Amino acid sequence: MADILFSRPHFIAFIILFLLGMYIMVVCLNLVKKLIGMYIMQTSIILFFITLAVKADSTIPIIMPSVSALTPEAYANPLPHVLMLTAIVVGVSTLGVSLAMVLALYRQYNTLEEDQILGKVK
Amino acid sequence: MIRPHDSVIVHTLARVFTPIIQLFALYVLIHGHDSPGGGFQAGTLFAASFLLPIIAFGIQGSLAALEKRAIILGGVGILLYAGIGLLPLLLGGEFLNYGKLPIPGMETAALRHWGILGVEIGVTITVAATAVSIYYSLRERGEGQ
Amino acid sequence: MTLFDDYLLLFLVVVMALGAVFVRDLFSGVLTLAAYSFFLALLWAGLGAVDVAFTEAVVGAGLSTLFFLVALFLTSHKEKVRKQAQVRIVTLGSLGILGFLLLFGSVDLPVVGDPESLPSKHISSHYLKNSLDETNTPNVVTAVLADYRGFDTLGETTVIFTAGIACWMLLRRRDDSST
Amino acid sequence: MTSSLPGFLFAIPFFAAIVIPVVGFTNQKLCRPIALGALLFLSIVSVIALSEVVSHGPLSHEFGGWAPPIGIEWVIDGLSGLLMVAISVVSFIALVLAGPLVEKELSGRVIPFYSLSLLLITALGGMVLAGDLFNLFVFLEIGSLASYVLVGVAGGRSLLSAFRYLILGTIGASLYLLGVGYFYAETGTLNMADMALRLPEVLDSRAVLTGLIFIVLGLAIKMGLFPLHGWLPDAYTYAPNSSTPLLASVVTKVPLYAFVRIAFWVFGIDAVSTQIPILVVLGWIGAVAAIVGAYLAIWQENFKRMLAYSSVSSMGLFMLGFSLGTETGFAGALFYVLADTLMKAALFGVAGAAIYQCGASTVTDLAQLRRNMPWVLAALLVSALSMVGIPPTAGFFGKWHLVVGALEAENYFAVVAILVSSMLTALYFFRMFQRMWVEPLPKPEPLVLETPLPIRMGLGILTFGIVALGLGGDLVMGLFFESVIPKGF
Repeated sequence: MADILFSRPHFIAFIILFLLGMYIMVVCLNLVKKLIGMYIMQTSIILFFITLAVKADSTIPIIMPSVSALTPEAYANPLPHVLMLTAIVVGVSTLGVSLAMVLALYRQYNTLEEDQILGKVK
Repeated sequence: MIRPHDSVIVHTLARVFTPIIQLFALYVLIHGHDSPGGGFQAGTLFAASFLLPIIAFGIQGSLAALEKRAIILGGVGILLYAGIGLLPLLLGGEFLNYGKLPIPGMETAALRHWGILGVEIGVTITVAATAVSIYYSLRERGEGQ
Repeated sequence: MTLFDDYLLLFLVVVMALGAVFVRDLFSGVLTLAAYSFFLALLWAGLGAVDVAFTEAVVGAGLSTLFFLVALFLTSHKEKVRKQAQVRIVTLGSLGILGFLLLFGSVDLPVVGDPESLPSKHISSHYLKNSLDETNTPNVVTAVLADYRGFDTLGETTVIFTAGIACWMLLRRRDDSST
Repeated sequence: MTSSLPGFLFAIPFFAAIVIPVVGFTNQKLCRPIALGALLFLSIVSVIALSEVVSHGPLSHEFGGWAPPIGIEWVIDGLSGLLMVAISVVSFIALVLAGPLVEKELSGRVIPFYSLSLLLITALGGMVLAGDLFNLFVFLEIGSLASYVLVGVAGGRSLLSAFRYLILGTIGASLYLLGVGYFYAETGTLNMADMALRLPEVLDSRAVLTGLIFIVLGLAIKMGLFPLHGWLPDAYTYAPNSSTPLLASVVTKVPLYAFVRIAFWVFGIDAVSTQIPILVVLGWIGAVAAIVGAYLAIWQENFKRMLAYSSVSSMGLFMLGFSLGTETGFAGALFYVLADTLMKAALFGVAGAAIYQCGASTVTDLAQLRRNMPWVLAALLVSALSMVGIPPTAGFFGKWHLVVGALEAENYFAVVAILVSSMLTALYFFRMFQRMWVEPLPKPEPLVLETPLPIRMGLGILTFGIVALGLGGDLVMGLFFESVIPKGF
């Protein structure tokens, strides 16, 4: 198992980033820090998908009309790219909404720490 | 608290860069068919070209008028996209089937080509307007504090 | 793109992520996050995903960072220093199980870069073979994005619009324009 | 024409949602008519679609004119048609009911409220009809963003619970997306029907197992299944009363539907009950959730919080029913989903009306209802009896079939779990009634008027629906066995 993993550096990086992001999201009490964790977690999933699209010795998926005999093996898989474009945009939208919530919370409680907000609520 | 910056360098650069960014955004939009890029990237670049003067000079003049209309513009962009999609549906085809757009004298592939450009324009408008609108929302009321 | 470049970029990406998380000052954290995004964009350009790289550079490193910075400008950028963050065993345990699952499932995944793997062959080869004829669009990513899976993109545009409305609802003054 | 019905089911609420902010700026009064009109129209079209499906079989709409594995398709079959009808009708009533509450609670934010509600309904419809796993994710995100904000818009405590909902919900969505990635890596497709053909070959792959676990975990967070329900009680308690009827009735049911669709259609009953026995695990979790949720509800003083825990308990019952592995169990769970949609809309509507009219938020305060609000009281009574499972209400019929299904499966533990959770439910509702009638009214009595007409109408229709669904239960069950339940039990 170990040698399979070491032949996949992307996957190890993905696992590290994913778990790191999720850990920060759950454990950190600072709201903005949580969002930094969220960003890292979302981008790690993009890393996972993009490595699915890689083909050895391939080029970018733009086909010039001059190409006569087209071999799909020569181009990277475009589908995961498309899916991840969507995921990036979804990520930034979620980020925008969550920052709006953070700002609204800050206006009311004047702090970014979750435990202090909880203390002020009660 | 966000205040307009009073440095001459910042002001000049903002003035110079705004049209360049817009030109580049237009290029990215139109060349989305042949090169990397497309609606989302172009929309974000357009948003950047609006946000740069807003950050450098503050919200005043024509930019203030944009403030509340931005989200409407976002709706207009998405209506353009969905309208292009709805037209074939009403004509008995499928939603978003650009091949059935009612433009005479064009073969399906060409219709799809232009359909893609149309929806990319819609995406650009929505992304640019919504990004500006989110920026306005985020800094709203913060200035009064 | 050699494997060495990949290793280097992946290492930098992980370091930047760790830096963004463990820096105390939130401004530094957000700026490190922007650097993280740029390295990701480089990584993706290297892996052949130029469109994703472009989007990551403008949306991830640009727009997200801008939103973060605006939010920090209007709030505070100091994270409260705690002696020891309270970490519960349950959290660590479930993260450990999750990590184990990821490793466990990865063994059967297709090898990276294998042109014969199923995701590379089944439907994606149809896009690569036919998009130029069917849509007159050389950039296959654009063709798939706006035509073959155009409905996803409409949904995605709607996500942004939803976010715009959502921020408006949460933050704007209540007097909107009730003209 | 009929094959374009799914396209219209998308277009109607979607265009209304976009048009509302555009038009609303010139005339704010137009928002509500546009929203209600669109939803009424949507309900009619979805009923037509359901009858079309029942008589002529499933409909598929290929977006962009591309055949399924290449493009995206939306499929209406018995189950999705039925859910679509439930979503559109209940959300129409929920918005009718919300009218006066919105005016009071969210004045000045009427435009975004209606726009977001319609975007939420569009997204729920999209999740129900999508025949493509990634398309489902996109709509999951639209719906989630809309519901986070509908929870958090009241400010204060609700914002914090919305933020936590957002954090957990994003983890759930990311896990779902990751699971889709694993499936894609193993099958090379995203279309559900295509994947169902290709999955049997790779069913013993560990990547598929992992992907399935991630998808189930992600959806379980979204539906508030017991150990992962952390966001739900706070979100439902503090959300503004205008949006809780909509949120509580349909939003958690749709991820549940997505799970059912993936487990029973993409994988197939055989695969999830024997080869990857995930249904067994979920059955146990469901049983525990049903009992623990009801137990926690007993101790709640706040009425909305009590209902929120009762939602946790109901979710356990659904999960238990779907995982029984018998036709009757599946049908009973589905029937109970429909009944619960109506009951939760009615109960949260009552909670909203009580707070709107006399500020009664705790169980004890509800005593004020018995003074001047007979309509609201009647709605509360009927839906509470239905929650407990007293005939002839819909709740009784659903629970009855759940028990019969469990007996058929010879799963006596499940029978005990259903009965215990029903008894606990009876305990907290009867305790509530006892409080309501025993507690003396505050004196001098505050002047309390009957609620505005839209609230009464909405509650009336919901109450009527609960009783009618119970009385016509056999008809609905016949429909289930004919064209809704998956083949192969």
